[in-house]
Amino acid sequence: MSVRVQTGDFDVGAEIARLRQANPRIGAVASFVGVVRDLNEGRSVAVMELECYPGMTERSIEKIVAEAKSRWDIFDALVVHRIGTLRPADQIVLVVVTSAHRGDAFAACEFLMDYLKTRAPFWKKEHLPEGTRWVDARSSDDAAAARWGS
Amino acid sequence: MSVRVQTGDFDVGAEIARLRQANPRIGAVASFVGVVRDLNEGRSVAVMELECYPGMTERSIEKIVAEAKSRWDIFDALVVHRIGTLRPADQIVLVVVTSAHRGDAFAACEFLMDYLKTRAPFWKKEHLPEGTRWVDARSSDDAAAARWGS
Amino acid sequence: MKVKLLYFARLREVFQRSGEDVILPEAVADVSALLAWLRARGGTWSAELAPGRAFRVAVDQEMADPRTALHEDAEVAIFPPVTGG
Amino acid sequence: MKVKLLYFARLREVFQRSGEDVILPEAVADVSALLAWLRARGGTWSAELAPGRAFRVAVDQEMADPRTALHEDAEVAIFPPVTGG
Repeated sequence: MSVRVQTGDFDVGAEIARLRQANPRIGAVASFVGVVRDLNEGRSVAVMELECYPGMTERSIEKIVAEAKSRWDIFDALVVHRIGTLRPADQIVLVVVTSAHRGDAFAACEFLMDYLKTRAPFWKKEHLPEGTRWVDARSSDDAAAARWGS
Repeated sequence: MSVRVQTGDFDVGAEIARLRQANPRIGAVASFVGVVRDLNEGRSVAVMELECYPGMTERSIEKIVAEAKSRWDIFDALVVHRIGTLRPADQIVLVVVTSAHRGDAFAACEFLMDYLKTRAPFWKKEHLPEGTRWVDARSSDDAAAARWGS
Repeated sequence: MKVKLLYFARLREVFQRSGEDVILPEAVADVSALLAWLRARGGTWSAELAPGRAFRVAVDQEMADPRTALHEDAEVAIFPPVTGG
Repeated sequence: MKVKLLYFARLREVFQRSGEDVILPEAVADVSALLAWLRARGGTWSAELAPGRAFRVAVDQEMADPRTALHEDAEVAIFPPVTGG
């Protein structure tokens, strides 16, 4: 398991290669990259800032990964989440899950993303043309997390 | 849309970057890499050969991608599938789907993989210690495709 | 009627050919009749293409069924069930 | 009892501090009492931490509820609902 919260960017190909390394039983690698869009709820976004709770954020993600491992037959999972100032088209988050079979890899990857978007301690501030605003929690993300029945 | 069937390997990071290029509305990139395992149904696999039906294979995948685009709100999809001689840990298949939101990206990516594993014209031959064998169609993959109700 | 036949995977190996151009008698106008015509070759042809054996047929790169019609220069492929990547 | 308070995101900005070390009266032994103690500061404190406002509390980096007990050197964080990445 590997969880990192960092200001710097990440290299998807290199991260996948590292997670796959030296496990010949891996048959499936599901991954997800979240990207800053230039629009959010119809508003033009130039810059956003992501804040975390250092320590608790990492610990909460590690617990989520452990839960994914208990729910699905997966080998390993990687979560890299950026904080700090991000601009449209910047990568925000990477989740990679390895498994013998694709079903478990996809399910665990989507489960981790749903939790990251709804439960992990991150707060987002958007810089809009008329000023900055802290983003409110979104009910559609709560619904996505609720699917997993926790 | 981009569909390629090729003998050479692919670079996951470069393919994702190319698909994301110049679309600032992308918020979600779901991807899947299929890898040759050293075991299949408990048997040790040294080498496998993948055969396609040149022309029909590409066309059938293009139709599947078009169907995914009609079912989910996605921007684009890339499918790269290798043929020829492959060894354990080699990459076999890459599917990348871009969307504004993660739910559509995940669903379309998994849908495409299920079809690739069950409907697309590929045939697999395994080299086992005691000789070669053509792999039989697997009922578990049929069940995965059946979920999509086609 | 002239059609191009293609064989893939295990059937390519068993029939010892990847394809052939054949001239069909006038009565052979659909997939069902083509399969009967091929079975009449005997040997592996009648064994592999016997009713109940698992194989698929595509005409012009579209999946076909026994009633699918053939036409001049059709591309008819016969192959085992696909096994994916 | 000495505890470390941390504030994140909008609450960090409104309270104009990212954290503080406070000495609590003996009667302030759980999260509910701590919130009442902070509200007594008045101004933005009573406004932002009023019952019904959307904020969360963690004690020692675990999500807490009003009855969660405090202890010497506890790390208590108060923050808005998370908004993800």
